[in-house]
Amino acid sequence: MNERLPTPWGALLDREQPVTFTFEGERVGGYAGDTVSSALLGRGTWLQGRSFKYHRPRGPFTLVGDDANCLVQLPEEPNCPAEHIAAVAGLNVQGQHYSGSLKRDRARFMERFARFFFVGFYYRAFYRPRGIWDYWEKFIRRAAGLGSVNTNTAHCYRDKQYAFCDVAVVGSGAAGLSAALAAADSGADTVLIEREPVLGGGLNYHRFDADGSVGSALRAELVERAERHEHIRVYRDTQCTGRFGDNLLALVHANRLTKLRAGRVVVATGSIGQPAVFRYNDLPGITTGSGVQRLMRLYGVKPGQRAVCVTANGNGYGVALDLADAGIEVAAVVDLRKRPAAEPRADLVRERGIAVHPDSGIVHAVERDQHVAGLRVTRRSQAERDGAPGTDIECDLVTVDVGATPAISLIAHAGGDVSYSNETHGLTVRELPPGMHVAGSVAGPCSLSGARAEGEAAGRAAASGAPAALPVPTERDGPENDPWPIFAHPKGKEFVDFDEDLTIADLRNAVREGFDSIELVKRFSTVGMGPSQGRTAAVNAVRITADQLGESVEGARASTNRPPAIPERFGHLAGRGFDPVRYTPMHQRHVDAGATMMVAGAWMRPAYYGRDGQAAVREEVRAVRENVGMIDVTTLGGLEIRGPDAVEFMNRMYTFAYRKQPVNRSRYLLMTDDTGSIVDDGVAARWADDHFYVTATTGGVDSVYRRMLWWNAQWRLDVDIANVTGAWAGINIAGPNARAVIEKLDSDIDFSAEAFPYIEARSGRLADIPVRVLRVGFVGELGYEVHCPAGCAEALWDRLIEAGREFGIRPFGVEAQRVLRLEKGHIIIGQDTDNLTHPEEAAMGWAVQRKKPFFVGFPALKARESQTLTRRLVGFRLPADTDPLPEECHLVIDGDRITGRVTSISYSPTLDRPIGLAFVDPERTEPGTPFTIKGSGGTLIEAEVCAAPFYDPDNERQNL
Amino acid sequence: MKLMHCPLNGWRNVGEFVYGGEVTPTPAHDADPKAWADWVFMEDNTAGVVREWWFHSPSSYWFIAERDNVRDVVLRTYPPEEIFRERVDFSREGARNE
Amino acid sequence: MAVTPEHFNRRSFIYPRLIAAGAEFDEIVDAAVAARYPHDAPPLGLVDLSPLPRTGIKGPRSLEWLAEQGWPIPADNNQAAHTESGGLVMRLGNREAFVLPAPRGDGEAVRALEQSIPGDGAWHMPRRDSHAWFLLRGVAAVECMAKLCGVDLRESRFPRGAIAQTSVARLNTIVCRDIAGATPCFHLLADSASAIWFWDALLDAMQEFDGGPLGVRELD
Amino acid sequence: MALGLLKQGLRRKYKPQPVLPPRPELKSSYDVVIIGAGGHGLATAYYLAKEHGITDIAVLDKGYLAGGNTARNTAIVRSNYLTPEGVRFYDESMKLWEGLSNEFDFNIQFSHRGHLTLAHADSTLRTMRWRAEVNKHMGVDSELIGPEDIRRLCPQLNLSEEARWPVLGALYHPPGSTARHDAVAWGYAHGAAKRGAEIHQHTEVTGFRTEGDRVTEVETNRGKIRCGRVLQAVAGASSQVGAMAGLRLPIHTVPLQACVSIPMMPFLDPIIVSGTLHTYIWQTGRGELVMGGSSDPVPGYMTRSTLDFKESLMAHVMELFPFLGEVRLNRQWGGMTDMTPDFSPVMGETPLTNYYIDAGWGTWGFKATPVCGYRMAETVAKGTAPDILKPFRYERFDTFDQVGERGAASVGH
Repeated sequence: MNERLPTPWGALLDREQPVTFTFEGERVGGYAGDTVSSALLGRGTWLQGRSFKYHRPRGPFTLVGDDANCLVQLPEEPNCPAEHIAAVAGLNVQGQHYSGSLKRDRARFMERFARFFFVGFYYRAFYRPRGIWDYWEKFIRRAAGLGSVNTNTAHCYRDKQYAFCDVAVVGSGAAGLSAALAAADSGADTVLIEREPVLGGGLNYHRFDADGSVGSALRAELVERAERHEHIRVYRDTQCTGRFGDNLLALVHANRLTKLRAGRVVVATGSIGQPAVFRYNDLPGITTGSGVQRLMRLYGVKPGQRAVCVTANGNGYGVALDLADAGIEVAAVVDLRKRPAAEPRADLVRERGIAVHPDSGIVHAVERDQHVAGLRVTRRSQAERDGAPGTDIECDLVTVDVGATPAISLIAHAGGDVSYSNETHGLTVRELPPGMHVAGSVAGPCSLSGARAEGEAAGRAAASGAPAALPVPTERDGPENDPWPIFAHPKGKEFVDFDEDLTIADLRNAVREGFDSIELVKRFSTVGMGPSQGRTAAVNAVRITADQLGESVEGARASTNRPPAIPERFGHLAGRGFDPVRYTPMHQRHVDAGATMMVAGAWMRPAYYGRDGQAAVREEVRAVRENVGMIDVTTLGGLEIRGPDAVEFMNRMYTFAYRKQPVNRSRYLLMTDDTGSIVDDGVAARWADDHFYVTATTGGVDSVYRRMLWWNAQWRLDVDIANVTGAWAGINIAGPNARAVIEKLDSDIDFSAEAFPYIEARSGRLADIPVRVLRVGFVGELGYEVHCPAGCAEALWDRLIEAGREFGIRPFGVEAQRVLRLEKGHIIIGQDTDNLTHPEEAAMGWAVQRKKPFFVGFPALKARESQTLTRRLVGFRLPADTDPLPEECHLVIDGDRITGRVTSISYSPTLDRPIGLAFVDPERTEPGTPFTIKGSGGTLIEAEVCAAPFYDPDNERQNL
Repeated sequence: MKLMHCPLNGWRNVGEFVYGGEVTPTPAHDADPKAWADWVFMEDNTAGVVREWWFHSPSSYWFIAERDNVRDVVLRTYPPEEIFRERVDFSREGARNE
Repeated sequence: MAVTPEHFNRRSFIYPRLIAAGAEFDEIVDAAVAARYPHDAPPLGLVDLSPLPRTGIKGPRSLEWLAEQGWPIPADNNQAAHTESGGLVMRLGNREAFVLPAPRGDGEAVRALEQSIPGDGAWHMPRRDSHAWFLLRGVAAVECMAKLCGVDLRESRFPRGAIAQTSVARLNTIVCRDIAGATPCFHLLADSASAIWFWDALLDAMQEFDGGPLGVRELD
Repeated sequence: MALGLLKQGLRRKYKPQPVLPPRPELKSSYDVVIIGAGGHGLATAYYLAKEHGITDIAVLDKGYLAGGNTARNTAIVRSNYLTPEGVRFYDESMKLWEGLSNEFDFNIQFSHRGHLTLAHADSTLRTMRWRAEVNKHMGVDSELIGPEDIRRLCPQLNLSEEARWPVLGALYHPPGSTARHDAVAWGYAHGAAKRGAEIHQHTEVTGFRTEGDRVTEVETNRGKIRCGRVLQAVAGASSQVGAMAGLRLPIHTVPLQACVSIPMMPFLDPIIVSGTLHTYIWQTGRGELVMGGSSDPVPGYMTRSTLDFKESLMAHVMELFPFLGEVRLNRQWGGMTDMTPDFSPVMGETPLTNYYIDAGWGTWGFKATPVCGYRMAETVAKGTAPDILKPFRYERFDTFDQVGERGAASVGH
């Protein structure tokens, strides 16, 4: 059990506030400020995860969540990076992806069969005999997975917010801070984004110089200024997960997704420490140097008793010094370089008598109790031989500083060009996307002073809108990358990709299988496809692939880096999930009347009143036929067509002719699209020579309106087109007693049959409410469609219900209306037609005026009507005792041939038998002609074509 | 989200807009069906700078945008009047019979 | 006797919500407007002005005609101008204007204007029925709107009298920053049929700022 | 048991069994030049060699092998289309799919998951019954089912009647499957190359030489190739390649995006699709959720990712599965789809007598890969398209004779 290091180690810890949580059922103590990972390491628990394929023990590597070694399970959340979860009291953390316990994972036996799990093994088996895969897959699926989802988790509450700034700086290390300050000093409205709880990045833990004072001094100065600056807004604890079009940055923090629109972006995201690839390089206790520094400086964790620092640059020496300062024995610094450059930190290491092994290679690591127990090092040239002579160094901690890869996600999202450079020996930004600047080690190895200078330059440029410039690698003298920190072992198990348990051999074999580019190697081997998306694997994979191909690695690309830069919760992206609902002004009345509501596009409409649909519909239909009923038709679209060219415009948009339509008269409307297919219908009431009021279908009105505006943007007719759908509510009152009811209300409109006959239209006042009244016959009874201002509609509804009470007026819903109109043989666009139905097919030829020079769809119609008709809509009836009834969209067949389908069908209470509309063979539309419907379960049902309307064929009732 | 520039409302999230297709001259109203078929169905589908119809939904405003659909950059937007200057008239013959 | 919405032919699109929130109503012009609520005025308030008169004029002669009637015409599209009594003339385009009275001001004048719209190039738009009218007022108004709207509404970018025809909580909305008053204040005009949904979405977004419904009487 | 594993595993040294052929030299002439080394192009080469004995084939691709939509699609296979011609065509594809692993001797992981298309409105229910009835009539297993059956097949789905878009029913298509998309292309590449076809990656077509109504030469960045017959199968780039051959196509190119979560223990067996919510989702054998929706609202030749795609998709996914809020999204990507006005492909002959086209695959090209290769091979070999392709002929648009797939809007995945 390690103890925590004393202050000033552990800068983030509040030691006054101990916290306890459980991990794998054991109580774990830590402090406020700890992460789950650091608290566990604080008590010496390195084993925090299991690998995907072999279930090898894994511990933290980068300690910033760039690797996916330590994904843990929370009760409601799988796959949480333990380094990112704050240790809070009562937290219940479990390991994941094991059978048994994290410590004793029975599934580790898989590793012993590693030889059978060669790269792409699943392509080579489980398919013979045919169909056997269905069997094997069950087992493979069982072995899959990592964390588990709790399907009882309730929908979370998370929200979103937009934010705006001139300059956004991502990353608050020396480069980022300098950039933000420079931008803000030149007056730019600046946002500074840091994923950690504190600003400073590497300044918080990195040892830049021998005595380790430079970083903290600089941090104090820069952070204090940034936090006080009037032009800087700071987002701490915030992950910038993506850069999208026109510099929209996705910022994830706490329970919110902030969408930041930035004029310019300065990327100062630094770099990610890379592993050295050697046998058992994945053991817990082997970690990046910066990881260990973070552990000690930020979390006061004593990471081990005896350490070996593997390095290929000066940083490893800095780590060694930090470890020594913290009282940890440093057994050796193992330097991969032949002649390590002179370096103050290295000199001090030697002064302190720490053994340094230059020109070294690594043979393997030693495992004991699922932790690193030692390292065998040897001359670099010897390293790749099994049992190569070498020094075995006992240790329980190995730090790795063999190079870093720039954190280029945001640059890649924006389309920047990144490829391998033999100058920096790593992936390097070659070309910046517009509106984006870089500073610091994201642009390649970089010194502290370099980072500051670049930050200031980038910040100033971003603020002034000057073009972005890429720093020149050679002028930056940063910690060098080792070109080949890879030590193959005859027995393998040198892991390139920790997520996928992929070794050097796996990648080389993928190439030997013919996958001759990194993209193909990735797809075959799955390298870089795991939770860490290759952040700690890509560079070595590129090196190995190029080497196996015998190609130069210069200019080689890793597979495309795509959002998110770090995994994002679904809930953050979903937010409140806005999805507007439209209610008519009478909605409350429908609900009070016990209506069963249905979704109609964006609207809610009463399907019928009550719960028993069949009975309700029957009653509602009877009410309309024998007495009087009332339906809310507010959802109908409404358009005003006004101006000298109103008629001309109507004639161009609709198939009918309107020039001779009298004022105060309404007329049917049919609209076709460019292909001559029916897209909408309705009624046009003409209020004046230059004024039409047009209805459109509930679902169609928006596109009809858009299309009208589009056409007239080209025609330039003198007409104004206005969508007044929401403004006018509608009530259709119908039935023999409709007039009696409506006449009970005061009105300046004469509703008598003589004064206001069928198809006429009037505007005036009803019950002191301005109204437009259309006598239409959709349901085939004496009826008035009353349109009134939405704000007054509920009042009018109330008044009509009142007036109708003595007649027993009854509100009716969409279902009853469908039956009523079917009895009249009226079609519903979208139900009795589909997206390709033209008027002749729908037996609507009568609604097409062919003498007009043009209407939208006319040319197509001419072409289509010149071809033989393949289907035609007819009315049909069935014997009264037909049971079960065919349903809408059951097929009309002629032998094996599909000749059509039922588009509408229902039992007609009025006619006391089933009736419907159907597409049939155009040769067989004579009334009385029998045809066959293929009903439920394939039963064949004989139907008989008959003329529509089925009810009141002479339309006497609607003319009353 | 990308930004689109509306001549009436300025720069807005592209989500406020509806794409309306390439700007192509409509055939004469009495052109033969084949000409109309080509206009309705066939497209240049240019990869590069294209001239397109766009509709700003909150203000119901159609305009024309020149966009590089490879680099995904809006180059220029303007009102349709810049292209459609004249009122379009069809022959009156037949009108009297309506 | 207390004023209730159902006394009037014209009713707010969301009056059941207002009653549920315990609103007390005033009669203004020809409808009941929520005047105050049982609780103290919240720091961020949402006012329902939907029952108040307002109108629109559309067509080639709209602005010209409006000017002839002596109403102020904003210099540019998407700008609003003050009327003497504190109402707003919002210019939505070269052919379209939207006229709002001051909440407790010249409702009758706007009604009169509506009655006199001539047609013939200056057509009437039934804005009182097509659009619900809410007022969002409070220091946090801008930050709250940023949760629902993608337009930068900070005063430096969106000064008083500025108009955005945009999308708020996925709803086409006219946003106008009020001209008078010290506290930030936005007029929100959106589809009346979606008013209930809009009201709820706004209150939901206002929660973190201790927002809530506010009455017209609590405005001044 | 898994013999393949034993054989390889028990060897002292790993013995590669190359899947993809080494890169060949480009010859100056081929009987058949296929432009596009995606699933369709490779499958055509495979069946040309296998079924028609034509092996002097060059398959050209400007990028790496199967790196276009083959690499980016979400691998769903189904045949529950709306029109008889569509159903017949995709059903033949389904039959070929079933045998591919064994034909290739390479496991493409063709996995029977069952396919549920949800209905949230009665109009959708109606359309689904239409699809179901046509399918059944054509012998394809489809059924319209109610909430109770849905609950049985996918208990995790939110079936609350209080939902903003309550689930009223679903079109259930038991044969609905998924496959390892890359593996399909590799299998075809392997089989085609084994029989003599050459695959030339990073070989971009820059133009054609034509004499009269024949294409005589294909010009590439690696030189000119004389050709007997030419097939273009280039998805998002169809219009560009077509234009070089003088063809104007009824196609516009639209980005389509998809995304994938971090692996989780499998909890979702069937493929779930909701047209109304523009959402489809299924879980891979690795445990990842693969999710996508409708095409981008902005057409063009971009494969960039957008935030609004993820935002609305995740909101809708959580409408269906409210408990996924804490699950993490790992990667999103985009492809370019070649959309036609009638949601149906353009296949077969062109005005050029030796130039054939396979385009307009929009968002449903993957599931047609086998039948497309099989029938396009037949077309190229015989010089005329078989009846099963006739409905998809290029000229149909001249007479406004669209295929009825658009008859009822349906999400094309």
